[in-house]
Amino acid sequence: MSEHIMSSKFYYTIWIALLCLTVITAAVSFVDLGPLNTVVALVIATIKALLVVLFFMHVKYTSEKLTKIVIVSAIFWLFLLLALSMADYATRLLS
Amino acid sequence: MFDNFPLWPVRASAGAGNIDALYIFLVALSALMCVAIFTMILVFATMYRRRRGVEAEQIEGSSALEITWSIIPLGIFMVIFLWGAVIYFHERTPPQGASEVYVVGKQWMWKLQHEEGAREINELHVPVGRDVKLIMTSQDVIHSFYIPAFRIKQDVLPGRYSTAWFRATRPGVYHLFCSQYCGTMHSGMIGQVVVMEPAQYQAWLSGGGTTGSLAASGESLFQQLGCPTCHRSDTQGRGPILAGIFGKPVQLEDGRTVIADENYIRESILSPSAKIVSGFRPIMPVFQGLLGEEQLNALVAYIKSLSLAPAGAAGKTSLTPAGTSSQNLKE
Amino acid sequence: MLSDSPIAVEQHGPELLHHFVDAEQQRDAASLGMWLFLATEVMFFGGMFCAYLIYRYWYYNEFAAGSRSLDIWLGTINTAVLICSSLTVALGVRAAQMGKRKLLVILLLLTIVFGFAFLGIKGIEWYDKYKEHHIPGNSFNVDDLIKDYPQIHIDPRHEQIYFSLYFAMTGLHALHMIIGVGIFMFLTYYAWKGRYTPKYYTPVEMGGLYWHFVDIVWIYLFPLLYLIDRKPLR
Amino acid sequence: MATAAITTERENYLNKEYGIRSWLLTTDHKRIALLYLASITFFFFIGGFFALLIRLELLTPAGDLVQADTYNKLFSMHGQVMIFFFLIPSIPAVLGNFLVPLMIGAKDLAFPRINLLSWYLYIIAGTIYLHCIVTGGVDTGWTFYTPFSTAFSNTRVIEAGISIFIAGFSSILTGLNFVVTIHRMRAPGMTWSRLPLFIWAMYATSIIQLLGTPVLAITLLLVVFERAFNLGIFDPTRGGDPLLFQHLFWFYSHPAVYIMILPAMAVESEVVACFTRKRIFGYNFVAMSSIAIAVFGFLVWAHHMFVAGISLYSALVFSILSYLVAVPSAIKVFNWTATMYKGSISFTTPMLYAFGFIGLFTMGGLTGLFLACLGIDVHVHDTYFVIAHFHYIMVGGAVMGYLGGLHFWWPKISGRMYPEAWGRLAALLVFVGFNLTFFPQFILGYMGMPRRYWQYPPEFQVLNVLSTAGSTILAIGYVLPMVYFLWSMRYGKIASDNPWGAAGLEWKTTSPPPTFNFDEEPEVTWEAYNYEQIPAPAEVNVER
Repeated sequence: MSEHIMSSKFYYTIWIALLCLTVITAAVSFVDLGPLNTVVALVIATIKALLVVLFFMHVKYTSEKLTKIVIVSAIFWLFLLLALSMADYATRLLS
Repeated sequence: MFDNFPLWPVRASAGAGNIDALYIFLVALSALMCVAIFTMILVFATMYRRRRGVEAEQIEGSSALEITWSIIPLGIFMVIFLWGAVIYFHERTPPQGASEVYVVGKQWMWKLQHEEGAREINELHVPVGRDVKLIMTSQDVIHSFYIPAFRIKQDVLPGRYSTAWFRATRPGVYHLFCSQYCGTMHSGMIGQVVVMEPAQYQAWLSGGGTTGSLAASGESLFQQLGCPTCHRSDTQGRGPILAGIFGKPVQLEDGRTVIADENYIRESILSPSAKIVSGFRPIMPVFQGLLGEEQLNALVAYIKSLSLAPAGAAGKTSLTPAGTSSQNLKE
Repeated sequence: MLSDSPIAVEQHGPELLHHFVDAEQQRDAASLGMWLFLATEVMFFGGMFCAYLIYRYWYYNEFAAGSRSLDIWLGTINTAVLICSSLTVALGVRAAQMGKRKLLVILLLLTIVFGFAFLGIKGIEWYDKYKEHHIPGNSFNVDDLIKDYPQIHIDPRHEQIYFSLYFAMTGLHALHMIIGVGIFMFLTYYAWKGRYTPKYYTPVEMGGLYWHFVDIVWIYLFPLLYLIDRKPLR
Repeated sequence: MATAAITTERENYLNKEYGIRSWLLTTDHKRIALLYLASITFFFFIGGFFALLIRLELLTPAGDLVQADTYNKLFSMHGQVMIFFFLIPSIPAVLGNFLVPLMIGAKDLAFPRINLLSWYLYIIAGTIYLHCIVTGGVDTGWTFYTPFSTAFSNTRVIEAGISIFIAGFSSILTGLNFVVTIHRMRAPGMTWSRLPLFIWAMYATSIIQLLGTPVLAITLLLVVFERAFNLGIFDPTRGGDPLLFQHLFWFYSHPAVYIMILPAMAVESEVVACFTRKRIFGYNFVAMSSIAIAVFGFLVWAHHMFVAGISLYSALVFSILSYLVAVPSAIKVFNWTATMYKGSISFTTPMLYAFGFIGLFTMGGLTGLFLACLGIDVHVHDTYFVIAHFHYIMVGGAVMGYLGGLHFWWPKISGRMYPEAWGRLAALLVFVGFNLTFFPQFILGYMGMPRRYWQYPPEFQVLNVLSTAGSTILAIGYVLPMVYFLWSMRYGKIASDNPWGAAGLEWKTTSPPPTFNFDEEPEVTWEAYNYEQIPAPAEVNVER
């Protein structure tokens, strides 16, 4: 997949970014942002996950489209599970 | 036709006819489809059976045909969906002012209590022509309350209420089944529904030595548990005023608004902290584990009765047929 | 358990297996297989995320209180430990690509050390929960939480659901870590024997994908379990 | 096993090596297919035995043959054995395993050792399940509904749960292997539009196995945790939602129905093409409908829960989505029927099964419309109507497809022909027996007889007697093929490489194929189902 080899400096940069994001997400949780707390936590987690997937797992540099399709489908199916279950739970109080 | 070989279930409720009509429509449609497809297969199989020297004719397919036989079925399906949805909506929406029967399922029997106070086990007596709303819960596993003659079925869940309703139209004795597998004697969890003429029903009702209405026993329980200390009828109480809340929207502490239905009242007794009413402190004790399902039903019935008569006249017996009591509800 | 299988196929035959046309086909097959396996893993954890979502929506107070009772320091340190291990894995794959055998072995060993560190810290956290009687079951007791957070109204029954999910999710994640450590021990052994070359390092790459995936699961578990509500109580 | 039976001189996968070890340690996809064939047949007869006992108990209204809890175990284990140990692996693990590499011109599946591992996982799961059966069984129904399974049943739920968990992994690995193989191992010239429809359907099946099965795995694991470690995720006394289990369970178990029926559709496309000697009408639509079924199949699960207490609004959503999945199924039936138009049809055993399949699947599919319809479902849910519906799909569809496929490829698998006359007789018996068993159950269901009843009101008896009578005919219909298949391995007529004159790469190699499938790597230069280029075989023509 990853035909060209990345410099180790590049990996260290990603690593520092991940550590910083970890500290930020832990620190932000002590600040009262109302419902935004959850949003911020999930956004940071998603950024971190993206960093890992794209750079550590080399998805950014792969020429193989199929890998990306597999990832997107997995996320889409997870979304189906969560969304369609919540379709029941979120509307129960209405009926 | 034959007594021991019936082919069609008795029709004994107001809603059953609609369901039968849709069912007959679907049977006819299916039969038509089957006949069409099977005839085609039979005709092709005979006309084009293998013969020496006759080759098959290669046909690629036809997009026009494919689209036709996708769109037309989809259209028919949408008709079926809408028809079924309308019936379902009707089945899931109990009419205002229906008289209420509380049902508790347990392994392996049905315990029922009328709002007038009469208790029954594995039997339900109802008069012809009255809307009856079933408020059901289970003490253990999931059961399902099923009366084929009325074409109604509803799973009965532990930990919450589910509801169903019917209006019986034909006197007689009908099956009551548990249709959700619930353990060893699942098939023994059956009973009967006795539909009577209103006069007979009144006689039956007064024949049983009941101890007053369900709401009345709820009221005495309410006193016993000391609820009135906080839930007073004036605004000085530490708990919300209960009179008139049933069926009304309630503003919660966290900003949400919920309708105070049976499940809300139930949850607020068992686990008061789950939904705190705006302006109150979460100080009410938890009653989970302290109340049996039937006691809980009585309390719920009592609190609901407070919304029927503003003066808090507990023990109101509602024997009036459907329609008249709905005016009370509207206040 | 099964996750190591795409690797296992090739551990026994570093050369081209008979049924593949060429090395590239073999490598592409392994890579696709691993990604598909990770997709199934997403759904495996997805079932628990679904339960989590629903109960958090229902019992927010109890989830918030349970979250406060976890040690945020240990949680953050553990997240950092896993991120470090992901770095060593990424560098390890790079070392394999460049054919640096010694560096590869060292990085793989470091990953294993980080793996054990994570599991150790997790063990300490669980032991604390055991001492506090926060493990669901007959001796479950959250009177301490009710006392500590008088502002939050806690129903002990619902608190048990939070802790049930906490143990199920972190437990299955830890199981994946243990499997990962096992895989990396294999990889280290073969790396030390010099089996992986710049031409053939698919097992290292596949093991790395698995390890990164387990890392990502934790990246989500950390905010979802530890950071639900930490803002100052009113 | 067929080790000793083959006398052809040419070396093939059967006579290359002999002895137990050569079978148990094989990585040859064809041998693994035979291992699966033997093991699922074993479980099929166990499940069938339970079914017969169930039918015998229901001969009379009173519960008189077995005790109530025995009866509950019988239907629970009948369901679990048939679904997890027979239907899910049936066509994919036997015919799929055998045919996927052959049809795309590969030497083997992409991961032969994982393929063997999945068989071993299946065997481990099966052994645990057998242990569960002999030490007391399980009485939760195949659905494991909580809180009955977690807090009330006192049978061996943990064991059954773990066993099915492991079987699930076996199924996942098979699916994974197929997807990778189909993507990566196709012979030169075998483009996606030249793939046999069997491969398309198998690909769709594998997608479901990959994305659905893990959800069942985690759900059962949580049930096991709840029983073993007292976790409380589904426990209503701790505020857990009893419906959450059902959501997670049906997220897998509805698509699982398509794991069982899509492969049968796969077989049908091949058989119908061969015995009408035609390209399948609307190849693209049939191929895409498989994928559409796999995707839409995931959107409809809560139609199993219309009366379970889900919200009114989500019931509406799931009902309308359920109709979407009916469209691609209908497309397939129409296309098979259209394929027969101006064909050259011969009535061999596989084709008889195909006719049976189309008929029974049509009826099963149409009654599915009843169940997706909200108003009707309230009445017929959890009654014998549901039982009849899914047996029309699962037995009338999937098992007919499996048996048809087994007859169709038997010459390729064993190198021998099965006795055609007996084959036709068995197909007829299965069809008649099946309809007699299950058609009365539609009427019973609308009458209101609930499922899983050990005793029932006497007015249901006549229909139940009909059903039991049918089940004995069905049983004979199933035993017959087993007998003559075994017989044919030694005494059957030697099969030529392509006895049906069928298109497809698998018929271009020898019968049985050599270990690496093709003597030289095939290169595909023709479209799928090029029947105009293949002469019809003489013997199929004249045989009467």
